[in-house]
Amino acid sequence: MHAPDPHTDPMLPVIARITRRTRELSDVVTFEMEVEGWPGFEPGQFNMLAVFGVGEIPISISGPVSDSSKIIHTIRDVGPVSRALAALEPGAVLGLRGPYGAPWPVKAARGRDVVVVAGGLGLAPVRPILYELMENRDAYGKITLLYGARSPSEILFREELGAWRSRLDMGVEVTVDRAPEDWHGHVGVVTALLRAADFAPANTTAFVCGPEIMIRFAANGLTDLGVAATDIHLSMERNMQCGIGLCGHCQLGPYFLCKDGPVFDWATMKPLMRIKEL
Amino acid sequence: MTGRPRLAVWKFSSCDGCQLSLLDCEDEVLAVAGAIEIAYFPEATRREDDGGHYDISFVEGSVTTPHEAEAIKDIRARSTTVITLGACATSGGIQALKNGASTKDFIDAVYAHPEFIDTLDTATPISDHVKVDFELRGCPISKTHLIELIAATLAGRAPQTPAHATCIECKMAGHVCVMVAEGKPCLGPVTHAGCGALCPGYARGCYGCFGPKETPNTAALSARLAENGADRRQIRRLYSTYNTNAPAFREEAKAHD
Amino acid sequence: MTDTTIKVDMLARVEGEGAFKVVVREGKIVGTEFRIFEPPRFFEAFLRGRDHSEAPDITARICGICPVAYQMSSVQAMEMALGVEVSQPIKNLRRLLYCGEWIESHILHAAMLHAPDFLGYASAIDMANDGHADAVKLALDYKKIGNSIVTLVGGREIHPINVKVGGWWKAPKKRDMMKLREDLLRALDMADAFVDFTAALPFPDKERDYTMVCIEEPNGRYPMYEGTRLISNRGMDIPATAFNDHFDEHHVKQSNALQGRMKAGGAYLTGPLPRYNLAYDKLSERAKAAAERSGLGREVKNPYRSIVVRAVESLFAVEEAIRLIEDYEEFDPAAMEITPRAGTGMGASEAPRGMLFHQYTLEEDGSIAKAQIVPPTAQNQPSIEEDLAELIADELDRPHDEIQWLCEQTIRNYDPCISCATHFLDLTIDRG
Amino acid sequence: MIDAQGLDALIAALASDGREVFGPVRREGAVVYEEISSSDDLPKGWADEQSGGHYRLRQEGDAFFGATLGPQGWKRLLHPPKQVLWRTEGAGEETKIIPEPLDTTRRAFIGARACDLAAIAAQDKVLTEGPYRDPQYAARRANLFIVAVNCTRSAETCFCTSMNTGPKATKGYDIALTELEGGRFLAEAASEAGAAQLAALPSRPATADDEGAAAAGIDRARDQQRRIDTDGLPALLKDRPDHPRWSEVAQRCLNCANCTMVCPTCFCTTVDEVTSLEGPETERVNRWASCFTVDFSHVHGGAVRPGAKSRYRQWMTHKLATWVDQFGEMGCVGCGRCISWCPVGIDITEEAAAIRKGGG
Ligand SMILES: Cc1cc2nc3c(=O)[nH]c(=O)nc-3n(C[C@H](O)[C@H](O)[C@H](O)COP(=O)(O)OP(=O)(O)OC[C@H]3O[C@@H](n4cnc5c(N)ncnc54)[C@H](O)[C@@H]3O)c2cc1C
Ligand code: SF4
Ligand code: SF4
Ligand code: SF4
Repeated sequence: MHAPDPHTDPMLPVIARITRRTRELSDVVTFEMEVEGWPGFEPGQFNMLAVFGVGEIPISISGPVSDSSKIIHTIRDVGPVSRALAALEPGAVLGLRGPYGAPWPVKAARGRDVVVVAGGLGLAPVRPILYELMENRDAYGKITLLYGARSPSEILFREELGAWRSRLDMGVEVTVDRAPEDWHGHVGVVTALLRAADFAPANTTAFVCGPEIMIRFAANGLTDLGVAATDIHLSMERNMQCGIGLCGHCQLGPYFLCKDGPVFDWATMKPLMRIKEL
Repeated sequence: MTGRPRLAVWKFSSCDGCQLSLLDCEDEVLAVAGAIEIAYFPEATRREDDGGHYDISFVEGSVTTPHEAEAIKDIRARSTTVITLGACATSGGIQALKNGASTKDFIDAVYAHPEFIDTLDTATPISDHVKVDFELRGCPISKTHLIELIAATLAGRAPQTPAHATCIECKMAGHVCVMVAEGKPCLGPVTHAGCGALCPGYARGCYGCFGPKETPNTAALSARLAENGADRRQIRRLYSTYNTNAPAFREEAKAHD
Repeated sequence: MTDTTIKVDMLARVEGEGAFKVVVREGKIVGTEFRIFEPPRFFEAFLRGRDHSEAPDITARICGICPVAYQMSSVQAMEMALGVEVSQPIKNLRRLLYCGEWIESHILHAAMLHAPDFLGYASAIDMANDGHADAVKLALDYKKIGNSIVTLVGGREIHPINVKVGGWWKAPKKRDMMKLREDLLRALDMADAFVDFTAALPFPDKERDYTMVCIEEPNGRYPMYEGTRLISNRGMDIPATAFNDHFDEHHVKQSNALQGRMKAGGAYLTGPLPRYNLAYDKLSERAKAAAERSGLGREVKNPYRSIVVRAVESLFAVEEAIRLIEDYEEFDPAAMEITPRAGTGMGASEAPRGMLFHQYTLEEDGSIAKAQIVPPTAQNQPSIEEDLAELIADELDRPHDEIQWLCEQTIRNYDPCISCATHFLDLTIDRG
Repeated sequence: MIDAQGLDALIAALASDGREVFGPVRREGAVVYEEISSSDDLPKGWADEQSGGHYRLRQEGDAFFGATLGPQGWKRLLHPPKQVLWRTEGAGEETKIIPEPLDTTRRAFIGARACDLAAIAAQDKVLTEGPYRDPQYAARRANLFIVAVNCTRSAETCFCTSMNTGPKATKGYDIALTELEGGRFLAEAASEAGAAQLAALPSRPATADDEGAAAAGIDRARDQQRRIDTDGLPALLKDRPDHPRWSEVAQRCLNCANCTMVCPTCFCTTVDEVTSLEGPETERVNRWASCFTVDFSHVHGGAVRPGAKSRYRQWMTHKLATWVDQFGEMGCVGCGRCISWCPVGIDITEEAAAIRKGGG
């Protein structure tokens, strides 16, 4: 784990070099980078990535924890910085700070059933969980991945999803909000898939990542099925300027999402997410 | 945009001050000319509009004549990015004071042969006529903003022209609040930042030349101005200057008719 | 080319929008038309009902090139109407602000807008890219120093915020003024070099016998800020308050600007040439030396040499600014007390491009009942049309684009400020 | 006990120790903290008059430190409105990151009040005591010498007593002065550096009378203050996010952010990218931010707190409630600046009381 060195400047990035870039969707790319002295990370953590001359933004790490030779990020182009990031080609350099944030408590779920619910680009931050689950398959109980995308053309990591789906040791269901004629899968919100999923609620740990509205529905659905609120973990997003609790932007109630989160359990978030514009 | 982007500078009804700001960037103007192709800028060059496409069009001034209302459509059609410069282009400018008044009375007041004058009844912002990609505030715009806008556009980042109150710049500059410490009326709390809080730095209240900020609470400010002794007419005048046609200011002036 | 129209629909390198047309029939110019299509902006109308205190900021918006001139004429008019005599330190600081605008505006015009005419470039940027980079950089640095006066004293270059009826909002710090003085001392050599740059330009050898008008200051100084009298080279010498008895504004069809004429008949010229010819003695020794070095002589009737006069006036303004700064002491309060009252007052000052006259009538509560603003370019319009007729007449066998270029250059002699004039420019030569 | 000469000797000693010495100075009708060179720069004979949205200086008495708090605390010196974080040189794959040299200027503050000390301590916690720290702030703090002044007069807007932060300085200073009549000061050292400085000054021992006068002055200041009832306040504020008072205050609030700018504990910042037209060099610059702006909570798709109500609620709840969760104490030190310098005089103590009262 990355131990902060009080003698160095936490706002100072190191240079990272892009080694590979894959286009996932029309507006989403995944790239791999190298960084000297990378300390490794835990699932759910994020980096602050800086495109020089454009800006710096938080981006979750979407690769496997076990391979610390490369750092993988999946980025959707939504605004100036993410656009500039998504446009970087292999060989390009950028600034990196991290990893930061409280991780998904994956290892704590060993011996239990695991449900992963992801919506849209939310699949990227939970992918490290899935790698851990599969690398240590025997350590976990039943594993379910429920994924919702807006439309079939917006399904992220399509090939990987297919591979996971063909495994016999995990349940993978994919649904879309809107479907063309040739779609034969589920249509509708991802939470609708919860009921049919196979897990033992009392012994289940859930990981939820996606738009806030989806998080709310999924968490409520899971509690309705009997999963304890403290066993439901979710990842939150707020504006972040520093990623380390100094800038103040990411506060939600008493929490700094960057350093206290971004991963929280539902017992903690539910009362806060109920308050409008908190 | 490959190569140097082509820039055009267009003028509508205005005082020329905002486009002059570009020539007032003495330290940067040659660098600007190096980084972008100044293809059309009649105030600075004899080169004529070649009728072609421009990557960036800077538009100064408001629409006050039928001819202008037509011209802006053509400019939009020939520009990738339309950026308005200053209060005239962004809210109508000082000449929008004629909105609501009788144009005929105005013409009669100034010209001996009113029949020679061709003008619309209103002075309106560019965005009333065509889609605008970015608006730079101020009467006049700030040079720093202009250079920031050009640098940001070239770098592909968002320009830092925050929409918050002038008060933030005022406090950052270390000025003492003229409203609190001297009781002077100041529009800083409802005015878009950008000038660096010039007026309070010169011991006067902000007169709102950058127009309304995000979520301006003009009613609450007016109530305070009244408590400090401003009468209705003064309050109306305060809001009725260079951004008189910006909705938040217009409504607040109207509430003090 | 006996019948033709030389016409420019959008005159470049001037402030504002204008056009011109020269109509030639049987090899003779039969008509010139200098058109201002800059849309009308009705300042005089919407000043009615505003408070007297608002005039300097509102009228500044008539023109982004010479806002200081508007502020200087309006504050003086208001102070006269309100019966307030401002203190000498207040006046000195105003003259200093004006020096800043003269330098900034003169150099902008001379180097960036007018010099390319003489050297055959479309713009100063082309000039800079084609071997004249040093001259352009010099001009930019020099202009910047002018702007820094306006910025310190006025708060910002365009539409300064520190000018107030009765004085100032805040007197600048002596410490900051002394820093500015360092810049100005550096500017002296730039100023001389700039005079020499303009003097070396090729000038058409043409003269006209203009009626020249400028203000006269009560303190015997070179005309700039405080016009108490108006004088001409034809012997006119009247109190400025009598402006309307001697001058008239006409509305002509081709223009959204009113045209100024002498009531006694005829066009007149205002601006650098009149000031230089009528107040040569009041220039500083260094400015006179520079004028002499550049072969200007005691009298200048060649309008194309106005560019040199601008350079000389700018040098003068640098020296004047240094003098004013050296004499400067901080003062507090920064403005005189004002008590609203009914009254009429006028202010005449010299904008870089010529005389600017303001007159206001105030109601008892200090609000404006009537406003009259006569900007320099409006006054010069008839003269511009006459120049086009007279100065081009013997050039009509030249190729069309050369004539057109010369016409434009001729108009730019005036540093015409069209935004001001609308309350101006497009060339058409109509040869039938 | 020291007198004005002693004070001048202290200022001179601190300056000759290589420090920039800052103290209260009268400028533009208020007291601001600027560099001083002697006690002549201090606002001797001036006192302040403060209430909601109102501040005036008037001539009164002959005390050097008669005027209490000015608009901005010491924050602008320790946590400045703008600072460069780092820059880059070179372009593309050759880009190099250049750290900004640490600000190791040695400074001395003269005239920090007890609430100011508490505010500095609060920012110390936020900026230096978490897992990550702001090295520039830490460097400035490490090189700081503080001469506190105990308040013997409070502004009507002060409520440090309620917040347990004053009016007497108890920690976080090197020397504390209590001004007595006739330009005399009871001086106490609380650090080795402070003791060393004091020992070198022309002084005489304090008498019981002096000490009694100092204590009486501090008591007087305590009595002149307003109060805020902090009992159970954090839980109460967090429990009432829908209290009608929030909407009511939003009607009056200009969301101009003055309160956050003047608040000595508010620490939020935004980071900007600065590029030029001339070359590829870039700069990361950090500037004061405020939760009263829409941009503050911007995420792709819109702001989290678009409404003025939620922005005011965020600020006040943070100051008086969630700060306790985060840092074990309230984020308000009771200086009252946000009350005086709010252009419309919104009063945090009054708002807190209104929410406590319930209703709706
Ligand atoms: C912990 C965390 C992990 C994230 N992981 C990913 C990821 O793996 N992939 C991905 O594509 N996106 C991720 N995001 C969202 C991503 O940070 C935003 O899309 C990005 O900041 C948008 O910046 P922009 O300049 O492109 O767009 P704009 O919307 O113009 O944003 C302007 C500025 O606002 C701030 N901002 C805007 N949106 C957000 C946001 N959602 N979160 C934080 N700050 C924001 C940033 O400072 C940004 O520079 C994550 C966000 C957080 C907080
Ligand atoms: S002077 Fe005006 S801009 Fe400055 S803080 Fe006060 S109200 Fe705001
Ligand atoms: S303080 Fe207000 S009026 Fe003054 S320059 Fe700034 S925005 Fe304009
Ligand atoms: S919240 Fe107000 S009273 Fe409390 S420390 Fe901040 S400015 Fe002072």
